[in-house]
Amino acid sequence: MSDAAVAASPRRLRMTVIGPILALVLLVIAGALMNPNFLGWDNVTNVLARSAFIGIIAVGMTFVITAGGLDLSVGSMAAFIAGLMILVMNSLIPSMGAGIPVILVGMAVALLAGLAAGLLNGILITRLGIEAFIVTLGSMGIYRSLVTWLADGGTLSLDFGLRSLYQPVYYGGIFGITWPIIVFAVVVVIGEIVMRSTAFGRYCAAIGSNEQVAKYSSVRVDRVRLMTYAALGLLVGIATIMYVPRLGSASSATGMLWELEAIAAVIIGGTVLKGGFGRVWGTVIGVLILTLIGNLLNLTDFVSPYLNGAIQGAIIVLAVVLQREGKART
Amino acid sequence: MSDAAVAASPRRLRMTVIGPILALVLLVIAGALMNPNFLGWDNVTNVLARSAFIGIIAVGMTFVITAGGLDLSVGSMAAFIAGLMILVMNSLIPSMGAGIPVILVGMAVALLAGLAAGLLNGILITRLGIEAFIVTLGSMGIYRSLVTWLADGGTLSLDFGLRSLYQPVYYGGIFGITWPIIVFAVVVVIGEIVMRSTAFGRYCAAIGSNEQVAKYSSVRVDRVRLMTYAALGLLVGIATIMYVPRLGSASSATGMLWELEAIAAVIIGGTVLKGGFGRVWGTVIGVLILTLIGNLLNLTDFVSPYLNGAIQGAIIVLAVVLQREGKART
Amino acid sequence: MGDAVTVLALRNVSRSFGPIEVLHGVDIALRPGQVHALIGENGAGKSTTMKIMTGYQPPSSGQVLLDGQPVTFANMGAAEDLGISMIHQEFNLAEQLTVEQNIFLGRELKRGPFLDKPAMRARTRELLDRLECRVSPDQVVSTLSNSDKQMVEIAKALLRETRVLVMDEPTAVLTRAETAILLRQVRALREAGTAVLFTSHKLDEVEEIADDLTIMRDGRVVWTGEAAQMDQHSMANAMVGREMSDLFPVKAATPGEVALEVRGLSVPGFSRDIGFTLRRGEVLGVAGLIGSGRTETFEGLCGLRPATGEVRVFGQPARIDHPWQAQTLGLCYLTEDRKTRGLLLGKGLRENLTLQALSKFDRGLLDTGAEERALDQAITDFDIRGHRGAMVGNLSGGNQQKLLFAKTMLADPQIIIIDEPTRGIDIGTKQQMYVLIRRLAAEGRAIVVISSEMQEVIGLSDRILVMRHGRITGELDGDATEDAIVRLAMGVTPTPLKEPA
Amino acid sequence: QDGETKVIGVSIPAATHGWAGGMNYFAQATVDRLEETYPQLDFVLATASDPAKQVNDIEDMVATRNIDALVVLPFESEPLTGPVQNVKASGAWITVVDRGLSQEGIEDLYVAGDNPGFGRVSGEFMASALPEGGKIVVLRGIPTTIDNERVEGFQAAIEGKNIEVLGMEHGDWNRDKSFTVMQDFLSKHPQIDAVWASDDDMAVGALGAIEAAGRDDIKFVLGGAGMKEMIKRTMDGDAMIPANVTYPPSMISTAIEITAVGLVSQAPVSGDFIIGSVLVTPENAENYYYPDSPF
Ligand SMILES: Nc1ncnc2c1ncn2[C@@H]1O[C@H](COP(=O)(O)OP(=O)(O)OP(=O)(O)O)[C@@H](O)[C@H]1O
Ligand SMILES: Nc1ncnc2c1ncn2[C@@H]1O[C@H](COP(=O)(O)OP(=O)(O)OP(=O)(O)O)[C@@H](O)[C@H]1O
Ligand SMILES: [Mg+2]
Ligand SMILES: [Mg+2]
Repeated sequence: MSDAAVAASPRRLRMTVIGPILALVLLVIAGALMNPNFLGWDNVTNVLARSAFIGIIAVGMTFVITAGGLDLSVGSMAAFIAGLMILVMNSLIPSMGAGIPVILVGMAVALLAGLAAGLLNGILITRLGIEAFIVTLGSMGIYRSLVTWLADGGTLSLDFGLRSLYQPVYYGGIFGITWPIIVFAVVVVIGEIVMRSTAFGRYCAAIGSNEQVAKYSSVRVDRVRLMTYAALGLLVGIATIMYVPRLGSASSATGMLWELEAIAAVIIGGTVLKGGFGRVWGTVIGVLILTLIGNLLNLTDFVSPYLNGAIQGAIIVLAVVLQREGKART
Repeated sequence: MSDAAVAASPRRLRMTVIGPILALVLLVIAGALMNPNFLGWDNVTNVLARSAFIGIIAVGMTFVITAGGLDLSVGSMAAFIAGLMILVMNSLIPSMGAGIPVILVGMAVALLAGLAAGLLNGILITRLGIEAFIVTLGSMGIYRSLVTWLADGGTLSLDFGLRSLYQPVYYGGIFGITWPIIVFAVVVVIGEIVMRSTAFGRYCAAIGSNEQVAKYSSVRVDRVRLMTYAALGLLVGIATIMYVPRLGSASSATGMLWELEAIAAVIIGGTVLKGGFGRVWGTVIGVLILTLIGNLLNLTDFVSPYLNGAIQGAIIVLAVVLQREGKART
Repeated sequence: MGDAVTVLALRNVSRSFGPIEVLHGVDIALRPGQVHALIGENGAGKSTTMKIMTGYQPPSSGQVLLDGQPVTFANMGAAEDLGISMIHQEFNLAEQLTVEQNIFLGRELKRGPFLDKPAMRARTRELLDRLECRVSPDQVVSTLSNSDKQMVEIAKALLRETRVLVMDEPTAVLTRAETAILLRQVRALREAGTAVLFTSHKLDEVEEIADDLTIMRDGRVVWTGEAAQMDQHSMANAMVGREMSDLFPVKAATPGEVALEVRGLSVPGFSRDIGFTLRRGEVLGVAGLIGSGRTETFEGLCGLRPATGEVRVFGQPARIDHPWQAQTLGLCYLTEDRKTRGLLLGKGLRENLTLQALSKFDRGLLDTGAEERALDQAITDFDIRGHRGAMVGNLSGGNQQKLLFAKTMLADPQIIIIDEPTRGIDIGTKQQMYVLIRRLAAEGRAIVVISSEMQEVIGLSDRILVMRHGRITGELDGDATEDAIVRLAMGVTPTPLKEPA
Repeated sequence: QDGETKVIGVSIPAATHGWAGGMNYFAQATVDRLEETYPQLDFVLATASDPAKQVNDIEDMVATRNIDALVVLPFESEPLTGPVQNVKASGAWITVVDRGLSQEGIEDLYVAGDNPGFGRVSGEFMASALPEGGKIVVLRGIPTTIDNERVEGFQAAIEGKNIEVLGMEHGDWNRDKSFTVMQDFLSKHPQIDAVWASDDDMAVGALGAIEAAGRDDIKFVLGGAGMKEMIKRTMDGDAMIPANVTYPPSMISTAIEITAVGLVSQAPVSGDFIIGSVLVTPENAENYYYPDSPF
């Protein structure tokens, strides 16, 4: 309660809101000073586009965490869906030809598989009442294995003809803004609206804050919780639809550690890990901070690349210190 | 409160206690049926000895999680300590000769480094009030980078002469029981006693179940919490002391994903991820289950090794389903 | 009380938790447009009865009758859909959500798929205004004081516009003025034909508002009938099953050395420039309205929140930044908020009892035998009733309060600050507590009692401090009148409980 | 033989990147094939995600499967040396693949690629393809000894050849990471003449980034390890992929096969088999193109 109590005081409220934004702004300024190309159109769109995968997933993760859950399986789920999608599309070419319809089927497969995988996690968690950590740790192993197995240990590659047809989904766009960025933006806007302005968003926070209270208020706790996992699964599907056209392949290395990145983004953004409070816009800032750190490290070469991870780690902690600054005093 | 009410019912209590043990017994029976050597002395000591690293760490993790914390940095902390230890020992050989004293210094370095690393995590978490997830995610990156940097991207190797002197710490023992097993057993027994029968254990559970209540009850919340991280760091140091003679080297791949395994073991053992209740003996069972799964998969070759991860994941979930069986009915 | 006009009733209801039966064949009937009071000792089964009537717990045997027909509630929302709602004894609010979000939880107003926030906010504002509660709809609940939380709970129930409203000790955390506001709302509901069931340990309120009355003891109904047939004294006797003597013990203070000296204590945001002196053997009452900052002031004094000022304990200047430092000096604060600050609801009695004084049982390893003996002692001393092996969350509210008291006393403090000592405690036990507090003073301890019950402050204290807006507005001696206190606390004449007709 | 079944343990790193995936595939395929051919042989195949797990696998093979021979591709040399030595002490035949142990004389058979050679051949090609010199960027693998040896070999080969290395970053033998790193290299450096991707997975990522950026200053990308798609492009004369440097994942097949033969026939098969890294050019690409392999 002390956290929450502090959270309400105006000063602290300001820091939790301004904190992540400030961290992001500082990173951008640092980047602009270190390299003139940093704020160039190309670099900006690159960074935004590559944020899109984790970003789309992290929006879903925001809901899961707000409702007091967790999902460790998203990275390997993405790999599995990508693998499945490629397999299905490749296998349809003989019968349907390498055209748009095949791609549409592939997309449908991705969405369905994502939804199914999310539902499966959700059902195990809500029906069997097992800790989300364990369920999704289990499914993380399962999906990772399945994709390795589908790829026979190697890499699943999309048929070359299909790939050039599909590529515009990653590289193309409208008004110079590429599709991943557009989709990411749409997901974020919808996510923010759902979190703020729908009953579902409120129920998530209520469940994460106090499940018992939610139950007493006739909130259908299990259903809401299930829906957070299903939505996350669906978003993983959407992220995968954007991911596959980029390099046209999937392997057991695909989506490695995405779960950690997504969770980190959510928490850097100010969502509370134990649930009860979440904000989608914060998550977006979190994702951008994480992506920017990598980008900055590549654009400069102050330090041994071996130490990149150390700098990354330090900046993540600092970014969060910024928003907690109020608390250190008490 | 209804959850809690269920928790108190004798039936449910029984399953949470028997559940993990049952899962372990089933695994052992499966193993014995599949391979007659499974219960052989060699295999049993192998399995126990290799459980020791994760096991020693997981005992510390049990306290951290019980007190409502989390530590993602243990794996890379172990790698870093191992690297540091090797560097120090190698550099002392010219002046001290390749003898026992050097090894003792190395051990002291490991313990001190572990304690310091744990304290650092703990101080950041308690003083700055940052989510443990973020702090330890940061330090995880930092230690992983540092060891890569120490090893110049390669592997740090212990001087060969020293290695043969040091090896008995892993391979030797008394009465045919090797040191790692002995140390693990001692750590477990102490851990169980501390958790059950000392003020410290009680305080951990109190803080994890309601920090506010603990504070109002004059518990020195920050100090207890800090001590859980420090103890975990120290235990990582101890685990590393056992680990270095086994492999004689450290690299950026050392201790990869140990954090996940340790946390999984703790939770499989019945400790609650959100804190407030922990049991050390459960953690031991969790560690043994995890190690045995790997061992079992090597005993047979029913399935493609690509699918090992899937089976592992499924068994983890099943092991937890066993203990939650009571809940599914309500 | 003819059956024909009964809305909601229990017929021969029993309820067991595990092997223990806590309700034995309870009958109770609510009539529309009538206020029914349910009273009884702590642990008598009032809350359990209410939960069964509102579908939060199923009966083990017997029937719930709605309009004369047996009903079973499929889930927790079911009763609400049938027009029955309940305010729980323990706060039932999601702490991280705002006031408005809590009030509308589960029944949000929508415009299309979206929430109609302006409408909800306006409605919340309106409800809070009706309750004369000044919190903002957008305030996060965790920042509210207990009484404001209670007002939010009440607002939440009022929103439901139900046929039957069940309130479990709604006034326990309210001051007199707020209680008056609440009772006004209850009267309005009665006019509108709502059946109201409520419990309280404040028998004056019961006498004031109840039309019907049911008294329970040990899980049985021992008396039921028209409230007018009983006065406070006979209610108390029926509840405790014996003749009640004077509620307050005689004040026999022989003030000793100065125990606590406070000068210029300020708790940023809550209180300023607090100063007083407290001697051994003395009971110092602290009165004030809700929001006068009493809790925060003394929390600040005990290192529970940031504070500045000069504090001397037994003559020695003391620096108290953490509660454990206060305890080392023999200074303990007993919280008013037993659920979120006082007790570990998911743990057993023993763990809770010894948490604050654990070092007493620490002989390297904890001496559980000694802990059990301490529990035995506490159960006798404080008359804690309930299953010994139960989780504290399953104890009745009053018994939780007694356990909290026992827990603090185990640390053997010399200076004890007790915030709302008898909140939710039945009249019989209250009497025991008063005796106990007096005895502690007689033993030479120094005691501060913060209370929103004027009679308690007056009946118990040797001296009374009155606070208003975070400042001490006056000091009175022990036989001050209620009127004098209220005058200092709000600068106006006291609010009568009775509505001017 | 006397009809007794002999057991061969095969311990390899898990398929965490393309090359390792190919190696896994070849190992599995070879095991399947040999089990058919030699009914008296039994195989245990274990894949490890880190050195410690690999040591566990090897211990298990000894303790529970009584292996007669061990084929091991060490995750790292140092940590595996002791454990493999213990296996040797139990009397089993030892075949070490690709990464030599840190102590001489443990293995009976050594089958390996040549990492410094891989770097050298790459460097020599780079120097010859940029006779005027030029600016290049380098994508490195996961920080390991292998990667260090390759990079050192490469640097030695371009020494004094007027080739400026603008930047080196770790692409971790991973397509996605390399894509990102290459994008950032492109933002940072307005003029890049060539890329040494040092691995075909990383080359795929780098090519994706270059293509997306529409940059035409980069003359070529040199990968390595001989992924079939890349060999195919070299074979077809793709100017962006003028060459490749072999580091065949199929070396594991060779190792398993020779070990099996040795165990079944008692033929003298011990010794060192170093499979040199060869420069693949459009002229000879056909010889290195295996369309059925997954890699
Ligand atoms: N979930 C539960 N599990 C076990 N025992 C319970 C549970 N809930 C209530 N009890 C027991 O039932 C008895 C009646 O409790 P109840 O809460 O109804 O008392 P009450 O009359 O409301 O008392 P108070 O005035 O203190 O609030 C108590 O002994 C309590 O310990
Ligand atoms: N930051 C704040 N902004 C506005 N109001 C506040 C703030 N902090 C506290 N309050 C109000 O100040 C009051 C402080 O209550 P406090 O608990 O100190 O009163 P009290 O005199 O102890 O009364 P009681 O214990 O009976 O609730 C509460 O009504 C609370 O709503
Ligand atoms: Mg009650
Ligand atoms: Mg108060």
